[in-house]
Amino acid sequence: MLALDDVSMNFGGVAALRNVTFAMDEGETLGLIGPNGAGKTTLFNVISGVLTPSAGRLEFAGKPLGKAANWRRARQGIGRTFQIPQPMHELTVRENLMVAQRFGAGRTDGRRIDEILDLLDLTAKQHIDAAHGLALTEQKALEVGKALAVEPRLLMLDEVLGGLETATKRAFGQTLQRVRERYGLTMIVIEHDIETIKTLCPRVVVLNFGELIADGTPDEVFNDARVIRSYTGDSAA
Amino acid sequence: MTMMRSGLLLGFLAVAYLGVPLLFGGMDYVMSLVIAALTIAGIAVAWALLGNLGGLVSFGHAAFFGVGAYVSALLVMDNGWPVLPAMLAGGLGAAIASVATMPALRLRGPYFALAILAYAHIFKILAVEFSSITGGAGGLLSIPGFPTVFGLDLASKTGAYVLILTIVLAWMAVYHAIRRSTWGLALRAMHDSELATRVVGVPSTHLKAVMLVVSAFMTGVVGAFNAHQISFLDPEYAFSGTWTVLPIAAAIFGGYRTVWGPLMGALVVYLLDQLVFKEIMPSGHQLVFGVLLGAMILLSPQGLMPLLARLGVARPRRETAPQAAAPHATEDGNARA
Amino acid sequence: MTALLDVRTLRAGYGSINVLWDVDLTVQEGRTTVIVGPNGAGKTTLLRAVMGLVKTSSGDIALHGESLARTRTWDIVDRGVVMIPEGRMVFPDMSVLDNLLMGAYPRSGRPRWKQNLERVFDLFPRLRERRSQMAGSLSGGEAQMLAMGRGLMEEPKVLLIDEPSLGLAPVIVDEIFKILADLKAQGLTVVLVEQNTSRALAIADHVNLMRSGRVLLSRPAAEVNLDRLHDLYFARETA
Amino acid sequence: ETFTLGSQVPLTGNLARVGTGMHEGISVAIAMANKELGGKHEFKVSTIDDESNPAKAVAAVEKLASEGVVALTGGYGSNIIGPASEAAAKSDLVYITSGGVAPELTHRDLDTFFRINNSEGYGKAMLGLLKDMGVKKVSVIYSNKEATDAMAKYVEEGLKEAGVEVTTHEFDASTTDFKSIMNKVKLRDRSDAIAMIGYENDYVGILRAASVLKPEAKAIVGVWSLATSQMNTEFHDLVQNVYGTSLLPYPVKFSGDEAVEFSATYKEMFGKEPDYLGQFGYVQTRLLIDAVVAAADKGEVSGKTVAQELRSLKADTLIGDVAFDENGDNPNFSHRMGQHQGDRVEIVWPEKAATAKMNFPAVPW
Amino acid sequence: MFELTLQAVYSGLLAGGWYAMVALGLALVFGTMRIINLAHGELVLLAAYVAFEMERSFGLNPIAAIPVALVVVGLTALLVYFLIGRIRHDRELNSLILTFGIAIVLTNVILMTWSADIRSTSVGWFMDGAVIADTLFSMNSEVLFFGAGVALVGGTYWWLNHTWHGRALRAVSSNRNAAMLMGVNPARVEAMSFVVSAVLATVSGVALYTASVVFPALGHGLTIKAFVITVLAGLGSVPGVLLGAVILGVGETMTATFAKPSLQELTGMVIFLLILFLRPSGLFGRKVVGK
Ligand SMILES: Nc1ncnc2c1ncn2[C@@H]1O[C@H](COP(=O)(O)OP(=O)(O)OP(=O)(O)O)[C@@H](O)[C@H]1O
Ligand SMILES: Nc1ncnc2c1ncn2[C@@H]1O[C@H](COP(=O)(O)OP(=O)(O)OP(=O)(O)O)[C@@H](O)[C@H]1O
Ligand SMILES: [Mg+2]
Ligand SMILES: [Mg+2]
Repeated sequence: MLALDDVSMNFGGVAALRNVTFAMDEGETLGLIGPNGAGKTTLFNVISGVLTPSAGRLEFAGKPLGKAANWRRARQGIGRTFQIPQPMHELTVRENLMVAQRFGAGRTDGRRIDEILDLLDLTAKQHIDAAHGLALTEQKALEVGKALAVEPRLLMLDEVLGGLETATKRAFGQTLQRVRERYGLTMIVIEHDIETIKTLCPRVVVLNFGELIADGTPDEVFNDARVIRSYTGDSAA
Repeated sequence: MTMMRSGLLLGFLAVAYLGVPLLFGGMDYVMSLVIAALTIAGIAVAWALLGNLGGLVSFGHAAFFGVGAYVSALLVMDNGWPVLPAMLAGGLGAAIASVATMPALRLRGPYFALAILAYAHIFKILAVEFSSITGGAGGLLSIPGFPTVFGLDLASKTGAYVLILTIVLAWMAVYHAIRRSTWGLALRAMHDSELATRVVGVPSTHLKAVMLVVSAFMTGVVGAFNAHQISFLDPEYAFSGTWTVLPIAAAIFGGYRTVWGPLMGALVVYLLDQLVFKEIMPSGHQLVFGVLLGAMILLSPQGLMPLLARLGVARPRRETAPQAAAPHATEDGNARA
Repeated sequence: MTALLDVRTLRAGYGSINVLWDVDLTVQEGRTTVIVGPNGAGKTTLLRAVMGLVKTSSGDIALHGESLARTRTWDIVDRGVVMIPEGRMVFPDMSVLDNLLMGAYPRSGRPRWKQNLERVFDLFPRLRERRSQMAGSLSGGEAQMLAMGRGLMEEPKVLLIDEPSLGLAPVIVDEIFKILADLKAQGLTVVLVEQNTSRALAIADHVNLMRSGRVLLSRPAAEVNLDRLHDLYFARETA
Repeated sequence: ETFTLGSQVPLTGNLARVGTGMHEGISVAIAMANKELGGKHEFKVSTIDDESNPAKAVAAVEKLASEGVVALTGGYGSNIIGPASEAAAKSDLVYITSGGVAPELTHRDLDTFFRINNSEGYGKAMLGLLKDMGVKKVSVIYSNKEATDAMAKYVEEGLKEAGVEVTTHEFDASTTDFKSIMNKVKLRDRSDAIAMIGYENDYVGILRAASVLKPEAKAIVGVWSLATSQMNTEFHDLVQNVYGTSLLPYPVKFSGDEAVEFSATYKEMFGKEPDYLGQFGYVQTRLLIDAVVAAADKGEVSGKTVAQELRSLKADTLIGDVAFDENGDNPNFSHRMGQHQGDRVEIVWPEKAATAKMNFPAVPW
Repeated sequence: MFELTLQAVYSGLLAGGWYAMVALGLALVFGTMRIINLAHGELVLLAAYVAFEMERSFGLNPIAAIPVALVVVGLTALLVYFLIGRIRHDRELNSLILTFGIAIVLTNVILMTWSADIRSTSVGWFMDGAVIADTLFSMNSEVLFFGAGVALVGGTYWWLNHTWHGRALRAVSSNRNAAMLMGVNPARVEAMSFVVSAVLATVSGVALYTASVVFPALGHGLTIKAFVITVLAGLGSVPGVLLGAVILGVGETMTATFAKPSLQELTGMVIFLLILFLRPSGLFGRKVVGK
């Protein structure tokens, strides 16, 4: 489904990604973890075409992504959220989803939008101005909503569960599972909460200083010495 | 559209097409002013389209105005084209010129605004330097006027009025249609959050480019109209900053997020200035004009249309009057990068 | 024991939308007061109202018994009340160092800005590494550290902290809670909004639960039972 | 009978200065005519600021026409005068001006358009002076505005015909620092004379650059707006020995009664010495008034009759003989050249009109 | 050839120093409030006319007139600030119209007060030649105000980057609410930027009066030039302003010297577009990618 080959990204002197290589199959859910500033968001930016990598190749659904513009990638089926929510200004919550669906999926279907709003608990807020008037977590839910409205095949979630209380997080995690099954999605999830990762993702990839340091099942990964040192600290226990 | 709205619209059209010529047709002076105001309105609509939908504030619409004027005038004078098709070609010329300005679409906010201004300057200087085609600084005199169509002499004041009125209304219809489409929605979404819009599949640069071309075309046609109406052209005049500044003032004054705002703004701003202020203060009347602009911004910052709406003359529309909270109220302040 | 900060029947919101409904909150000097509650409950709004960033429509906020009703945000800061907002509230086009120095802008913080800066850099070595990078290009977690570090530069009397652990890696979260415990040990008055309920309760002296713009529960930490709290948390909105 | 003349001039914007100057002359002409006519006829002027905008100028003409003016006097800039005079023709009104020198203006088959000056008149004077000086090499520095551009071309051609070597330097109207140009003149051109074709602010800039760089020229010559009393008082040292077109010396030594009275009235009304703008405005208006009076005496005042009167007139005026050809141009128009000498502006060319010998070679520094 | 180039660069440098002063006044307000003060050129012009009036009425040397001009221009600038502060919606765009209106008012007030005649100082010293090494020519006034310009620009830079107030100024522009949470009173800080901008306008206005001629219609062009430099520089960057101004100044004189003087304006615009297309956020602008 998605393959990265030797991808690097430099910002001036900072190497945010160094020779990252991994691939994932259709329907897989991948957890992406790593310390702050490890390059996770940068990886999303590279995959979704927000940034052009300094080196390396990307392949999606069997075809090289090349230099395809970010909006084209969305149409090809790559949906993503932003860690710092970026609602489309001047539009209501519902209109945000409508635009995403119309341009990303190339169709208009109010029922599916209702469905997404309902899934994300945003129905009550659908006519609210999206740029103002949403609490942080609601903005994150809207981020997920927009990405879903694009009707993607690959969904990339950047800390959408952050800021949720532990139990709520669990509930939202289950929602995501349902979403995935319902729409047959491949997912990459960035998340700092170890429990969530463990329950949600059969496979986990760990970045540290831009380098891929571990790739495996949660059990393997969280017992890896380098991961413990750089990321989980004592709390892994 | 409700019954009342279409009734209002019909009434307006009747007054505009029949009432005004009947009332003022004999008064050349008044008609000249109204024509000039409508010329400003035509540019103002085009500017508002780009500003409101494309999210691009241009400081250089004079560029398109001037190119349209020159293309049309030269086609008629040198190649013997009939005037009306030449005007459309003028619009086309401006649209093509706008393609040259497209690299500027990478820029945002004041950067874009100024880049277009730079183009206007460059076009002007080119018009001076290529004197063999354009007549140089001396310009073109005695440009042929409008023909007679269906028995209406467009070269007469009334004819010219009907022509420019039709142009302006057509542009307003285009503005309205685009704004109501899903394109309009996407275009509005882009303003402060272009990246967010792109990652859901909106080819924002393409959309903006289309808006730029459409806006340039509209402005070019109005420029061509002006050339044949004044029957004179020189670089200083054709690319004058006035063609940028007055329409902006008119559009913002009237409310550039509404379809009617630019037209109302142009009529009020221009006619008030020329008919009233000039009477009161023959030489310093611009001073009053300046005060008026300032006062309007302070008293009814969304423009004239919302003000009228508040007074109950027109009905406000949700999409046209966003209740944007003061920028301070947003969580991230004014720091949208 | 005196109430340092006293919020009485406060109503506040954004424009025509009211968010807080008659909220009462008492903050004792030297204690750590924790506010928990589901998303959209109005926790952030409450902190912002205290700082004068949100208009209040009725009720009152008092510091040392003096009303803050007409006091503007910057004067509130000068009186020693400081809020650490979540990470989006950094100065994106200023360097990390300048961001931190802005933390020392209130007069109380200026004299010892050098020591404080060193302390912050020691707590978050990542920031030292990134000192000349623009804050807007930091990663989410780095920005969160920056917001925290900047707040620590201010030397406040009362510190309001909004979700300090948001988006941080587990090692850093540990670090943050260590810092919070330190602050408490130093006798600083802290109001903490935090979603990590169990860890928040561990350092709390007093717990408030908010839901739908109301305070549903206000108890000393010792009397609060986590399970009972969760029940309230998820209770259907019937009451 | 009371006649109202219309006047459309720029009173604001870039051309405010010249527009105001011309309008002062117009006012003086009206005042003097009313005194002379002694109640038989009464003249008034109705003025509109055209803001240097053709559309507004056209509207101004139309408004004046609707107010019932009998003829128009004014206009500055060929770009404005073109459309404005066409609008006047449509309303059957005579339009007389001294503010537009473009040759095209008098080739439009407009029966009602007249002007008392043209670029040849200025050009001839400048050329004549340069030829008489016997200079071999001239640097022409000119603004890329329409009138200055035309004038520069005329002078360049004339000089080349006379076998004088010419280099030209075209500058943009917004230029304020002329050192680069002057440096080229000094190091590259090494010319005997510098000819400036621009406006007051340009002259000041060029002369300052020259004073700093001190090129080895023998003479500096300009056209309009230069050999004036105002320049002499305000930029006294800067303009010493500089030449410019000027009809009268300063302080004015008027010969005829009319000239003396003009000068006195002008001083009384505006508290300053008249300058060339005032003179031209006065002359064009005076001729117009005479034509209107003549037409009125014959029974009918219309565009046609006033134009007829103007076309048949032959007058000796403050600016020399005026007689219009069938295009409304004044082929007799020829200018004189003055030179700043101390506190005075002396006429130094042509010889028969000279009030003093020219200082040559001489430059301001 | 060599001499020509040298002189062109020198003249351009001097012009650049002055441009920088004019532009920085605009850039400062733009950088702190995201507001383009379209009346800035008129403020510069106003200072020049105050200096003229002082010289005409009291025989004051233009340098000595600076304090008076400062008071007049400073008060006018504060008035502009006060009016901008009254804008409630869409400040970025609406302030354009407001300040444009103010510019019109100022132009006409100047026109009505001092007429359309051209004005310049009659103190000869300013125009006297200052010659360096027999090859570089300039007027005393240019050298003097180049020095003043560099000093003021440098001072402003230091102030912005190394003082609490300067940092607060940048903070307000970067994130207004966050700045308030740091104890900054945004209104005070913004007013201060207007005052500093007025100081720069005053000095550059007096410089203009002593080195060149002034007339009422001049202001608009000044604003445009300053604006071009501001955008060239990148949002509110002081070194960018200086560099942009010098590039513009030298570019103009080089064109005048080696091509056609009438293409000077074109050069400015072409340089401007080139730099923008190569660096879309200006010479010293920084872009932040969304997360
Ligand atoms: N434009 C930029 N210029 C310089 N450095 C940058 C830029 N963008 C990102 N970085 C740096 O690259 C590194 C990786 O950033 P990234 O946002 O990918 O981290 P992350 O893994 O998502 O972290 P977090 O969990 O905190 O969100 C960080 O150290 C960041 O400071
Ligand atoms: N700027 C705003 N304008 C209007 N309404 C707002 C604004 N910010 C928040 N709200 C609304 O106020 C309510 C409370 O928001 P607040 O941010 O205080 O919640 P919170 O308890 O902090 O939630 P979270 O845990 O998600 O941060 C929400 O329903 C939200 O929709
Ligand atoms: Mg991240
Ligand atoms: Mg919150």
